[in-house]
Amino acid sequence: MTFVKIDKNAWEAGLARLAAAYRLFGPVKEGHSHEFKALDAGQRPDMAYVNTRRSPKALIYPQSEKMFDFSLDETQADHHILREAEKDYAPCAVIGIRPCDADAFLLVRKNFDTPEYRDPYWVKAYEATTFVGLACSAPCSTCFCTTAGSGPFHEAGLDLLLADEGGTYLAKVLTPKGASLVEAAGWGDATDAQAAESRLQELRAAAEERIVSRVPTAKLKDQKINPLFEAPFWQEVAFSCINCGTCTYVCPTCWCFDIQDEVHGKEGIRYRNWDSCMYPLFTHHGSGHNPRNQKTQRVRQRFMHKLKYYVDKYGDGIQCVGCGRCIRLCPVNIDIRRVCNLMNHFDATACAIPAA
Amino acid sequence: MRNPYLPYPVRIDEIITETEDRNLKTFKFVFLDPDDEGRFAYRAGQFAELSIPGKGEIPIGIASSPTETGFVKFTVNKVGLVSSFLHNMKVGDIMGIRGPLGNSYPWEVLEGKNVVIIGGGFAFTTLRSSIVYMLEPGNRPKFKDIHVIYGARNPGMLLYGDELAAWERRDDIHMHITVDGTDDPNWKYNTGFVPTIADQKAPPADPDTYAIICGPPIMIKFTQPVLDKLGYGHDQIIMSLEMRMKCGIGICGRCNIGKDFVCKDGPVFTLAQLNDMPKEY
Amino acid sequence: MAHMGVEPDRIQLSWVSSAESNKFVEVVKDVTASIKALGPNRNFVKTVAKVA
Amino acid sequence: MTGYTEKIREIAARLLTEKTVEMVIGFRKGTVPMMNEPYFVKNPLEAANLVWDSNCGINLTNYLTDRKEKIAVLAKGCDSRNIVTHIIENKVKREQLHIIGVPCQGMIDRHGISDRVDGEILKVVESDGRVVVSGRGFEQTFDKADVLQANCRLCIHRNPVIYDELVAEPVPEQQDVDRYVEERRIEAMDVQERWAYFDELLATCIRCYACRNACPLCYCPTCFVDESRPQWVGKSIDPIDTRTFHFLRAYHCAGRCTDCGACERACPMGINMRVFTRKLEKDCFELYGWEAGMSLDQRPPLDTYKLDDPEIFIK
Repeated sequence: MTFVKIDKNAWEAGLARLAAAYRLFGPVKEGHSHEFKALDAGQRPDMAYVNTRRSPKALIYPQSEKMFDFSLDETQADHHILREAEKDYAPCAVIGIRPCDADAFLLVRKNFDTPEYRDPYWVKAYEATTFVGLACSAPCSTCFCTTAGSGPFHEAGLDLLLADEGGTYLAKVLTPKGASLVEAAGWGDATDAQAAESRLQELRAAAEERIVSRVPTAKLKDQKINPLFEAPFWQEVAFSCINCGTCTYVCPTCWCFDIQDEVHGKEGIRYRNWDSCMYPLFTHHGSGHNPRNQKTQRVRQRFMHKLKYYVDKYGDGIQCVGCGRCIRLCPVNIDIRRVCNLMNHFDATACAIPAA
Repeated sequence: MRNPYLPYPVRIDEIITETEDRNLKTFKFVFLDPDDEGRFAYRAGQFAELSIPGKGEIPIGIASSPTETGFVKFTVNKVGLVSSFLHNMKVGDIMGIRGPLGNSYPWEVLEGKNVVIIGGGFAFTTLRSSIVYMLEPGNRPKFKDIHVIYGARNPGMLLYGDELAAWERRDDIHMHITVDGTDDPNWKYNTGFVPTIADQKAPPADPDTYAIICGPPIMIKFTQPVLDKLGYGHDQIIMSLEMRMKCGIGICGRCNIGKDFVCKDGPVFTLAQLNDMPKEY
Repeated sequence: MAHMGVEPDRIQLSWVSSAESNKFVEVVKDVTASIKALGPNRNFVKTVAKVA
Repeated sequence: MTGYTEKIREIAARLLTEKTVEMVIGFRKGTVPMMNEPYFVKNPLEAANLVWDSNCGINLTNYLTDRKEKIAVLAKGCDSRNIVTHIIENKVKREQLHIIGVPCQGMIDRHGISDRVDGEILKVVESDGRVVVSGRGFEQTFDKADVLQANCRLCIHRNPVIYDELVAEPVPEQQDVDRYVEERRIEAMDVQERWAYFDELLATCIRCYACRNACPLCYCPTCFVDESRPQWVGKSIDPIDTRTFHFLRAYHCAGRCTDCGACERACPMGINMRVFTRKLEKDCFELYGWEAGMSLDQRPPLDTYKLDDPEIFIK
């Protein structure tokens, strides 16, 4: 593993060089908060940000994305036959992504890139992208990444990790993709790896110290699905929910989508949109039957998916990286940390209502 | 890897109105590119997305059998936007099919066994596929006794009438056709709900006997106790489920029951499996 | 509609009885004339969904 | 509003103990600053979890729709007007409700106040019309009047209009409020400027429908945006579709909206979609002298006809 020290004067020049080889994305201040945006020529990512309001998932997986186009004009030879939408999968680089958000892509990958089927849109966009992470030294009070399998200096999912040291960035090259990017940027000051690693660990320990939120997850995998599904706390958890899609849309690991056709004149497209398990329509059968007709069922689905079904299906940790966005943005203050706590400590035998 | 969302283009070759209420039609499709038929190799019990550009897609069980070649068949109930549009399409129209999707009935397990097929209403489509598959001369010796209990509201609502009659005439399959009620004096088969007929006609439980159930929820609800009474083990009861679907390949996230996706891990589950899953379907 | 930037003349409301055929003709003429004067609506038109 | 919490707990415990109601709907302390969570209590012992402060902005009327129990509900001025609307629209029965009126002095704009400090707010203390916010390395004091939600600043009905008992004496209503400054500013724009104004307003909308779902008026079983036969609106984040959603939703609130601010408060993107509903509110007031939800005895202007109804918009 190699380390590079990037002087902040060289940083700017490097970004300018990168712009020739990559389409660059980064955090940009928009109104009172930050969002990941394509950087225009000369525009620089605002590395002083804390975290973006929305997760960067849309960079790989846009909220609305064209899949196919088609013509219904019968004079066309290929009428009523879907054509692959033209896409640009030229190399991209996301500058300044937080480790938790980068880690989220690895979780989502388990869904989009499977042995049986590969989602070509997601996989191609992901593979075309290099992730330059910015280690997090001032986490929010709602961040609980360290107990959600990630962390402020977490490396998985990143190609390059930057730690801000005032006048310089200490950069750890994590993958060949990261190495290519460093080369393209011309950031060449290699530094003593051992010293750099111990410095990084120091910074990491300090940052982790500042994470005050924790979620207990250890017992989740041993819980049985059915008793947890029927646990008595769901009604209370779901009471305040208004079934909007905020939590799912701001979440870096929520991946569900809907497919729609739209026709104007004789030309049409098939595209997909983020969808949300909070919406009744999500599971509404054509017959009118709806297995998740009640809001309590939908709220349960979201938390069971993230904190239990995913854990069981992939033998992995929770489907959450602890970024805290859903906690900060939920209009009614439903807090995943609280729900995770309830689920983790649920004792089916203790809660069983004795027969009258 | 092929884009799993891209349907194979097909032409509608034939449309058969199956039921007297005209709400069920069978569509026979021919692949525009004959090589796609090979790519669409399927097993009885699988489904596909019928894809109509400009309208969308609907997941429908494959009604033809892998042993029938040159076409694929789907029987579609008119319920929503896409199925209603499809019902108004004509022979010769171009659309797409995407699949095959899902698991299938567990044919490796069923070989060498007695198979009891219990179906109701329009959910008989993949069961038809299974029957045709098993009756194929090359396949028939692989199975022991085959029983079919199939019911509909009245004689006019039974699917595949000609084939039912032909199967009735054979001696290598035990047919128990029933209707909920009829005023037809010439009705020569059973009258009564499927669970009742199953109680009377289904063979007793045996380690070598498997039941495949497909039908409306109310039929399933009342048939299951009958099979319990007859002593069928829950891993010998096989069911096919329905869910709202979009992608059909386990990615879009809506059709889960617990950790399993009906589209990819199902739609076929044994009752033993379903017992371990949340009751959310 | 006018408040959010659709030209006020594009949306008109008239009360015409089934007995007032002449008024109906007048209204239709007036409306078509005023819409023609405005020209095509460039804002509230979607030719293809703007998606990624 | 100090002292409200104790009184509310006392009332809730009494109502539950005496079995006057089956449940009490109020708020419990939130897990993050400036957020309390809508909460129901069925056991009198749990009444101690109820709280009240300037972070109870969510309109609790939303939680009454189509419920069948006998319910006690906390209601600010705006909430009470929405309860009236709910009763008029047959979404809940007056006999079902025990309304605990809460004279209101305005709710804190949690997004707004966060924008005015440098750093994450970890603690908020409120006393005597002042709000002290603090976080790592900073502490800042605001006049509460300066950090109110936009709708609260313009509110002229802080006291509940319908109630079975009050938590405290009525508060003085705000006087000489010019309610429609922004609407007049938009009205003065030309057509293109208005179009651009609303384009910019909605540019960040992610169509999560938090505004719709937080709104007590939006209780339709199937919203028009979710209809598929016919499909009225495209489902993507195309700007025309997004705008269609917002302005059509606003129309559905015409003559019903109490400017409770639930939509704006709920929006994760900080969009002030109240400019749509407020224009309709202004028109209803100017044309019909109507303010929504003020009385159980008055039918809304859009379902009544009067000989002297203005006709200036009919050609």
